[in-house]
Amino acid sequence: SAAAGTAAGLLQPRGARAEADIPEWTKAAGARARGYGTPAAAEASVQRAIIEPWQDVAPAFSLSGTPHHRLRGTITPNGLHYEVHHGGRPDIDPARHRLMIHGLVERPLQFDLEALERYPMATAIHFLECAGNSLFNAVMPEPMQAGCDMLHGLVSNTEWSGIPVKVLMEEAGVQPEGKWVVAAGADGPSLARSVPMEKIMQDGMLALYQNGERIRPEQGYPMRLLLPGFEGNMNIKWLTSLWVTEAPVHTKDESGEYTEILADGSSLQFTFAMGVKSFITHPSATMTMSGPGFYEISGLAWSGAGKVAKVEVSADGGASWAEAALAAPVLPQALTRFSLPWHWDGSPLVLMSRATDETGAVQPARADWKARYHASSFLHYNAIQPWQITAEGAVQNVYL
Amino acid sequence: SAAAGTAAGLLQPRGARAEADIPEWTKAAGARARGYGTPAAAEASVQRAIIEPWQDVAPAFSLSGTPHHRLRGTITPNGLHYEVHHGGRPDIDPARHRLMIHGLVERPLQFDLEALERYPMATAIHFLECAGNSLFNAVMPEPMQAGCDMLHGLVSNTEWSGIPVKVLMEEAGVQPEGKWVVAAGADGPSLARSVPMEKIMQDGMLALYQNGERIRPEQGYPMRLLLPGFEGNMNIKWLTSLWVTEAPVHTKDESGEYTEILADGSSLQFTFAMGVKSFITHPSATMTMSGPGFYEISGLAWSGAGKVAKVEVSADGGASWAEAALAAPVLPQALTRFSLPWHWDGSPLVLMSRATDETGAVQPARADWKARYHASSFLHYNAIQPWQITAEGAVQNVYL
Amino acid sequence: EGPGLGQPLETAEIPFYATYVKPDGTGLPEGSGTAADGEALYAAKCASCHGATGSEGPVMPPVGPNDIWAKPAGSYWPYATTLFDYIRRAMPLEAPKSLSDDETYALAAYILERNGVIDAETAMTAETLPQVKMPNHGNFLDVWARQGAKPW
Amino acid sequence: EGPGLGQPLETAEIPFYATYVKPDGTGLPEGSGTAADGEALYAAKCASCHGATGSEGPVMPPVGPNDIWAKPAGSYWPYATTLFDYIRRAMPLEAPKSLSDDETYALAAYILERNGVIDAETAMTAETLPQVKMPNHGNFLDVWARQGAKPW
Ligand code: HEC
Ligand code: HEC
Ligand SMILES: [Ca+2]
Ligand SMILES: [Ca+2]
Ligand SMILES: [Ca+2]
Ligand SMILES: [Ca+2]
Ligand SMILES: [Ca+2]
Ligand SMILES: [Ca+2]
Ligand SMILES: [Co+2]
Ligand SMILES: [Co+2]
Repeated sequence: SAAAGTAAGLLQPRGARAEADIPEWTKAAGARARGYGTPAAAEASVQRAIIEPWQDVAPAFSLSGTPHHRLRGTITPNGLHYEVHHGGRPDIDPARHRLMIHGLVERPLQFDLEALERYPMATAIHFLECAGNSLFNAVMPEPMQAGCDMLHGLVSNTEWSGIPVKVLMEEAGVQPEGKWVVAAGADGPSLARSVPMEKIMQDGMLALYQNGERIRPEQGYPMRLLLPGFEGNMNIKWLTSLWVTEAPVHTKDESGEYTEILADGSSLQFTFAMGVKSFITHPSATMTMSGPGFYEISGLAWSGAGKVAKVEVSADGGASWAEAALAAPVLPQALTRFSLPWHWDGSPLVLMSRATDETGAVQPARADWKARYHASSFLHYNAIQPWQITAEGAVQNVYL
Repeated sequence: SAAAGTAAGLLQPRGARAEADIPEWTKAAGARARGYGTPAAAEASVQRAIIEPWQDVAPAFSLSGTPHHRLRGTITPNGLHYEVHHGGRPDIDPARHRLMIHGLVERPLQFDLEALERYPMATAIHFLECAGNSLFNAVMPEPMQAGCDMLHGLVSNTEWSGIPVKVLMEEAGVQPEGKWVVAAGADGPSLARSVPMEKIMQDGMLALYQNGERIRPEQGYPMRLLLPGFEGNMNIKWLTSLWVTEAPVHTKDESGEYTEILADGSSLQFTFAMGVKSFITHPSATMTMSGPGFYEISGLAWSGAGKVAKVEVSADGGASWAEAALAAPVLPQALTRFSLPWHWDGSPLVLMSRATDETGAVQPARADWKARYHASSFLHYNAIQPWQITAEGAVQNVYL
Repeated sequence: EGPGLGQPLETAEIPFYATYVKPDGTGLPEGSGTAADGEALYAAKCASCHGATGSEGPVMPPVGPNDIWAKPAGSYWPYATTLFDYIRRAMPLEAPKSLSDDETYALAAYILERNGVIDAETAMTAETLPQVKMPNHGNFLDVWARQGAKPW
Repeated sequence: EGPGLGQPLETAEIPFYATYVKPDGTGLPEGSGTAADGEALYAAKCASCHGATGSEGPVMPPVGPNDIWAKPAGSYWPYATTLFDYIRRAMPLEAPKSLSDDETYALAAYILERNGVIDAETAMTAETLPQVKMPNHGNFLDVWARQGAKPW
């Protein structure tokens, strides 16, 4: 079937071969397959942002935030999932770790990892958000100029697999008076929280795997409690004990650190689920616009109460709003990517996003959020994030 | 509210404090937060299985398989996504990498990464499967005793984010005669495949991110072509050129390596989509049952033609079948986790799974698959995987 | 539904940090300590993080409130029992679970006394600690009881 | 819809491996080579992987078929043009794109001759290579043309 062409037709000078740049990696064999991969060396700056409030005296109390402005999609890779360590990341020998179930149960039990591997497992994609996420916006008098890693990095989203805690509770046999479960970790401070039995039995998971592989040390290796939608602190890492009680026991974190003082001086306790929230990742603070023209506005939205129903975007500081597209599948208690095509004409303006969840809850403006709480309060901050774009194209954090 | 108890009531000896084991990591502060995490040291053996068919003379031709028997859920972590390198993994400078679009287009164009970051992006979870996945079962006269990493590891599942190729093609302006696109990589062999324009415009993605972060070097950093459901080889890694042509150009891979010889000696060419398939990961070959009793049978199913509709499991070598549960959400061209509770009475038997996709296609038995192909053929092998459980509890690969 | 592979857990195998002292004092051990007992201990083991007298910080000063921390453990928390349990399980940060029960009572007493919640002479014990009336007790709204999982 | 940030691509900026020689010979450069020219080259640069005479392997012997490889490039492939393009862009594995056009024609000729597809004297050129009748040509079913994306 080879039609003989004219010499002129066939032999067009392929001058490009000489003139085109052929990079050296296209002229050599590359490296062999490897057992476990790592990111490209050129991406080494894509790291979690580390926050150590008392670095000099208490370095083990340390946090790190997911660099959402460097990421796309909705899944957080395991290496970049946020961390909050109240007493540092313990180095646990999985062969010696055990999960105890005791208290108001018929049969106090303990489980090692080998036994747990035999249990039925469930899988679900869920966000985790620290109750203190976005704290700088909540309390700093002037907006901090930093990236989404510092400003909103204490939320991440992964696929969790593990055993429904219900299965283990039923094996132990919960007594009728057993209405709460005090979960405790095997870290230095033995971090403990009281969790309603209702939540434990509804969708509490003993998570053993994250994004397919065994949970990373900073996420609670070899096991953590997962309570979809509830503040990160309750999702006890390095979980070693589930103690069934008739009432909450008022652990340290539910007595002070994870309570919120309201404007009138009274406090909220047992605030568990995270509210509806969103922020734009592209563009976002610390970025510079590369000139007028087309941009896709893209960001993340979520709610502890269920699915995101709607995300609206404003490019005029809130005067008008347009509905963004949500990337399928929209899952409950999971980060949802929204996007909207946009043309920037080069003039200064303020971009912002406002999420509504399936219960109808809507993100508040910062002023409305602040009005509800004591000036020192910074937990469960879910106000709208405005980004100001200057005429020079700088993207900056602002309060409206 | 503190009711004064009797001394006896309050002061119950907490002997446990003395006698219970308190591991050393519960008595110390742990490590600080870090920029990028890695798996626990105790999980160091969870690695991809490396396959180097010509290790002595051609080590750059190397593959590695995802250890599905060590994983749960459906997302593959980036470090464990399978690799197939025809000429090794190139070390690309992203600042010098470019994507060219040329041939039958109105405006031949080139894009650098900086420009591409401005484009609209889509996000989707998809499997990638090498056409040669499960090759040992296809061609070995006796079933190889190895784990799911070696036997079925050349399939993985991640969340991909990137630019719909359609957007870039429309910018270049495809001429009416432009019916195919020859995609080429920047690796040493400049691996090239002819792709129908129809597929490119339907759901072809220029993938830049994987599980949220920039694509890893072994997955095509800084960019790859993603063609949901199509054999892995066509999803060109290190993509540098999309050349629009009127017809396929019969590249090396579509001339021999990725064609299949049938039983009658004729061959199939341009076999693109992967067929419906499944295998049980728990239990699976190389494992040992830990005694009779309850087990959850769990595994993975997928189809290049769309969603998995049904997975049936047999625990008696195919005499009877029960329908497994599918973990939500069931997504098109994505790994789907199935599971089924099961009681093993300790007697020898054969477990197997059989998937049906939304088009009605069903996994064949091995004998039926073999009957269709030449004895040397091993591509697109999607036969049912039987695992034999011996009376001793050994789980072994068998042919039925 | 499950494989039933849990092993029996004897009471003696349960470490103290797998439980928590309850507001009514259940779980408190024998022992006692006064603020005076606690003062030197606090200076030696706690002051480096929480401040010379407990109100200076930098870390969440347990004595206050002040501009550093609005929720000081010794006056904001609803129950004094939490102080005992938390100090025993978690503090000092670099050597948690190293304190004796007497030392823990003394440190709780010191913090409470510095907050003006108890006087200097009263020893904290399994009987006295649960009876301490915390000033902020009764000033909390239980959001779970009120509206369950609905975010505030 | 998009930002329109693509930069113009000049023909001179397109490297050869961004195209592919077509079955009708479009894209073949000037130059020529015979099987005799290719023999020594093959021995020096290819034999270590593909075998002393091309049928021994271990790597996918281009001469055959045999038990090692049922789809030898020099007789199974539908078009001889693919041999030129693939060798030029990809071989030898450790130094792809190092061969001259004449060398590439000679190696294609050597492989075709060893498969009995051409004779030893005929030089492969931009005119002769596309005219080589490959023995397996016509023995392929185009699955995409027949049923599109439906798996076989
Ligand atoms: C090396 C630093 C360090 C030392 C020493 C230390 N702490 Fe702490 N302490 C911390 C940190 C960090 C926290 C916060 C832990 C958390 O948020 O979970 C904390 C929290 C506390 C709290 C709770 C504060 C609140 O408002 O929630 C109390 C009470 C406390 N410590 C008491 C003590 C006592 C008593 C000692 C001495 C025996 C001590 N600490 C020694 C670092 C230290
Ligand atoms: C260091 C090892 C090595 C050397 C030297 C080498 N090759 Fe290869 N060759 C390979 C490998 C590996 C492949 C398979 C590549 C692939 O599958 O994409 C291959 C594939 C081929 C194929 C395609 C085989 C098929 O059936 O698909 C041809 C033709 C070929 N080589 C020709 C040559 C020629 C001509 C030379 C010398 C100029 C050469 N090779 C030198 C390793 C080598
Ligand atoms: Ca055991
Ligand atoms: Ca709370
Ligand atoms: Ca990952
Ligand atoms: Ca440029
Ligand atoms: Ca194929
Ligand atoms: Ca010549
Ligand atoms: Co938190
Ligand atoms: Co492949």
